[in-house]
Amino acid sequence: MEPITGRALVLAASAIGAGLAMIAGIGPGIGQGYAAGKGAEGVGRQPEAQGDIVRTMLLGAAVAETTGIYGLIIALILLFANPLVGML
Amino acid sequence: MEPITGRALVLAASAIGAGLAMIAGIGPGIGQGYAAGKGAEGVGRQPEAQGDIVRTMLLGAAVAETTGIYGLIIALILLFANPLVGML
Amino acid sequence: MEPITGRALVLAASAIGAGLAMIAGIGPGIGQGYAAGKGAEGVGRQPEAQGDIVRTMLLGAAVAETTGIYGLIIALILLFANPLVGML
Amino acid sequence: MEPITGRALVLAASAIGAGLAMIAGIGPGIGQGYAAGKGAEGVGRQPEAQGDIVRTMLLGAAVAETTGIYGLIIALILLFANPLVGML
Amino acid sequence: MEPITGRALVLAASAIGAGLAMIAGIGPGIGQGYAAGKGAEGVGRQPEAQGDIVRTMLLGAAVAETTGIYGLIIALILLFANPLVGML
Amino acid sequence: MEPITGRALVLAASAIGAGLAMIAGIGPGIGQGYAAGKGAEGVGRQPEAQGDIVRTMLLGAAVAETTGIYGLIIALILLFANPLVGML
Amino acid sequence: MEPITGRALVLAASAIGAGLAMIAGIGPGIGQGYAAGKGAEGVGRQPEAQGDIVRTMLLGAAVAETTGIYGLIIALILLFANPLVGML
Amino acid sequence: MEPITGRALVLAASAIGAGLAMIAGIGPGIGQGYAAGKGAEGVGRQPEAQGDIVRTMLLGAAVAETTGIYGLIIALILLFANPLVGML
Amino acid sequence: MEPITGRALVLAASAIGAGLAMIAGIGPGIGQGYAAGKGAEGVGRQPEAQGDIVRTMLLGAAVAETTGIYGLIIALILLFANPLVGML
Amino acid sequence: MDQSINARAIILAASAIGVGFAMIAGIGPGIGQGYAAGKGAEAVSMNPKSGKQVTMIMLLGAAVAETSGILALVVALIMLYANPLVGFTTGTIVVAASAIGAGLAMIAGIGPGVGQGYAAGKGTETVGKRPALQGPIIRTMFLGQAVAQTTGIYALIIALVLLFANPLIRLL
Ligand code: NA
Ligand code: NA
Ligand code: NA
Ligand code: NA
Ligand code: NA
Ligand code: NA
Ligand code: NA
Ligand code: NA
Ligand code: NA
Ligand code: NA
Repeated sequence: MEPITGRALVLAASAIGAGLAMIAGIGPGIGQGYAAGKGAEGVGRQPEAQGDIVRTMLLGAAVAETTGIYGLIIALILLFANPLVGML
Repeated sequence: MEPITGRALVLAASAIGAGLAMIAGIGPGIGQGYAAGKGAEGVGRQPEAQGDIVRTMLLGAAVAETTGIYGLIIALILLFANPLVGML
Repeated sequence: MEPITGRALVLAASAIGAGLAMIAGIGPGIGQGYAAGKGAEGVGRQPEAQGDIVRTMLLGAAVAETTGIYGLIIALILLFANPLVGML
Repeated sequence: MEPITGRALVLAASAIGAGLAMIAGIGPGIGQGYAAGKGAEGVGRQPEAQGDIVRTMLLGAAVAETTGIYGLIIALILLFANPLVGML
Repeated sequence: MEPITGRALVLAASAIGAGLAMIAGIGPGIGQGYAAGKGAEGVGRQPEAQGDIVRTMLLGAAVAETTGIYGLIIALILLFANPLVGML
Repeated sequence: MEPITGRALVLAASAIGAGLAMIAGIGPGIGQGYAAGKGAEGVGRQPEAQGDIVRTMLLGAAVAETTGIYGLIIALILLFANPLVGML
Repeated sequence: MEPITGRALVLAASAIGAGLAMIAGIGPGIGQGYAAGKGAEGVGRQPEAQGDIVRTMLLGAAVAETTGIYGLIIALILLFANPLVGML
Repeated sequence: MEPITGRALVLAASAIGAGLAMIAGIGPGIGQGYAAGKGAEGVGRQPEAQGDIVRTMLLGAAVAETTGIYGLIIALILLFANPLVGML
Repeated sequence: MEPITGRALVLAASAIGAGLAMIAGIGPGIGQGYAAGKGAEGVGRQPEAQGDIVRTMLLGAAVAETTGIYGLIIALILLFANPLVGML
Repeated sequence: MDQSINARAIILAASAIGVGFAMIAGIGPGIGQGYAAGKGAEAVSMNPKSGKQVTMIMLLGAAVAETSGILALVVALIMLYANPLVGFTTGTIVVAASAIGAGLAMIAGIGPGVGQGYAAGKGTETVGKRPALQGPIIRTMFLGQAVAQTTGIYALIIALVLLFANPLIRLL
């Protein structure tokens, strides 16, 4: 049975780092929800502009998604393509 | 009785990482709730536009859900398909 | 005092992970409360639309609940169907 | 089999540091989502000004992205071009 | 093979400190996004004042960036010009 | 090669303390961004008062910067003029 | 060369405590920035009341600064007049 | 030279506890800043009621200060009149 | 000279627990400050209703204080009437 | 007195930290009830005649928003004065971690506290504007507040499971 190695320590820290990185997702969740609310309000007031409103909402929400994706990418790198264990 | 192995350390850190990843869920919860409130407000003001309002609210809320799902996926990977223990 | 085993370490980390996962519940609590406030406001303004307002509020609040449920599920898995101890 | 070395400790801490740095992404996510909501609202009210509104929204959102990028860069440095292990 | 030295401990803590410092970026992200939303709204309402609105938005956003830059500078110092290892 | 000394422990903790101190920067970032948004809105509405609006915005933002500067100063003291290692 | 002493442990914890205390600065940063935004808005609307508006804004901001100062004082005590090491 | 004693451990934890207690100061900072902004707005609108507005703002801000003071008191107790070391 | 005892460990953890409990004070600080702002605004609007407005503000603020008091009480118990060391 | 660091000491130390975490839930009611207070003051300024009615709605809504703070306090007091975990002599690290996990879980209470307080404020504001509609407004407010409580209850259940019916200790 293996004892705790440096490799194990790095992998354990990577699991925690991956979890921390996901916390970034709080931001897009709040921001896009705000956009959803404003979009719903706008569509109720100007139904004739529904297309423009929804397009702008989705464009803005796509921009707001990026930092959540960054967090996901860092987590996936830590889990599936961990460059740190190669540096040991 | 087994001592603490590297494998145990990685699995323990994965449990904490999974918990941390779920914290992302704060975001969609706040955001979608905002959308719910704006949707309810809009439906009260323009009942004739209820279909459009609710559809836009749900579309925007679906977009706002994604980072919460990312967090859930990372947690499920850590718990059920942990790639880190395979790297030991 | 007994020494710490790998199994104990994983279970201990699971208890902390379960606690962390519940923190996600901050989001739905804030968001749904916002919806509740907007619903109450709407009912006061357009009492004749009360049915539509409350239905939209509850639909939106149900959507906002999901990430809180995700956190609960991860916590329940960690506590009652812990897959990590099986990987030791 | 290697024991825990100083190198391993630095790399483990780098994994956690990378995860922490991503948390900065909460900010742009919220801020850009706010801009998305205001943009959608504005486009609904002044469809003739859609070009100006969307351009201003995107310009402002680009400015709001920077600190999320800073966090990403620090995380990528820690993972792929770690200067700390060279200082050992 | 080197054991864990004081130098390694300081460098490991520097990795975590650098990650923590980046969290400051939440602030400018939210604030500048707010400015972006208000700028987009203003441009939609007073297209003739677009120049003044965008200039004020960018001036204010530049002021709001500073603490994010401070965090970045501290992180870069910890990673690339670490004064603490020289004090050992 | 040096083992972990008390000096190393204090310097390691100083790196983390410096990172924590920078988190204060969230505040000025949000606050000054709010001021930027309100300034941009005001300039759009009352272009003739642009000078007064921008001056008040900058004065208020300068006041809002202070606690971010305090955090920076404490971090710089910990990194470059650490009084704690002198107390060992 | 000195080993880790109780004195070193207290000083290390003081570095972290000083960093934590600075986090209080988030509050005044947000609050005073809000006041700056409201002040700028008010000055744009009632330029003739500029003196009163700015005076009230600065008075209120001074009150909002106090807890940031408290945090700074505690940090400075921990760093420069540490009473804890005297209790060892 | 003293090794790490129980007394040192309690004093070290007190330094961290003091730092944590100061974080309470975020609240009064935000809240009093909001009051400052509303006070400035109110004074601009009703200059004739300036006395009443400022008095109410300051009274409310005094109430909002208390929890920041509680945090300061707990920190000062931990630093200067630590009851825990007496219980050893 | 005493070694680290179980008693010391409990007292050290109590210092950290007391600090954490004070963080609750963020809430009343924000909430009461909001009330202060709304009170000041209201008094400006209806100076003749000043008595009622201030009374409502103070009553509501008293209700909002309770959880800050809970945190303070728990901290004081941990520091001055620690029931945990009695259970050792 | 046993001077060594034993199981009991580790569990009690972890409980002290768990208690601190649990109290952080108090952020929520503080923000929420303060919002309600502000809306109450505003409603009185808009319609001074409705002062009594508005104040009653504010207090009712704020009472609901207190729930998470009380639940956190109760969990903290249980850990301080009736700690069910101190009896365990095996699996010390699991028991200690459970005390911390229980405290962390209670932090979820921030959400319901803020949200229900917001609803209380909006209910207060609306009743001030339309006193005749007090019944439907309050009913909607309470319904929404009940929905907003659920994640706080989930957290309480997890905390109580960790304290009183810990399944992890049985897995040792
Ligand atoms: Na983005
Ligand atoms: Na999303
Ligand atoms: Na959801
Ligand atoms: Na930026
Ligand atoms: Na700044
Ligand atoms: Na300031
Ligand atoms: Na203050
Ligand atoms: Na208070
Ligand atoms: Na309360
Ligand atoms: Na709920």
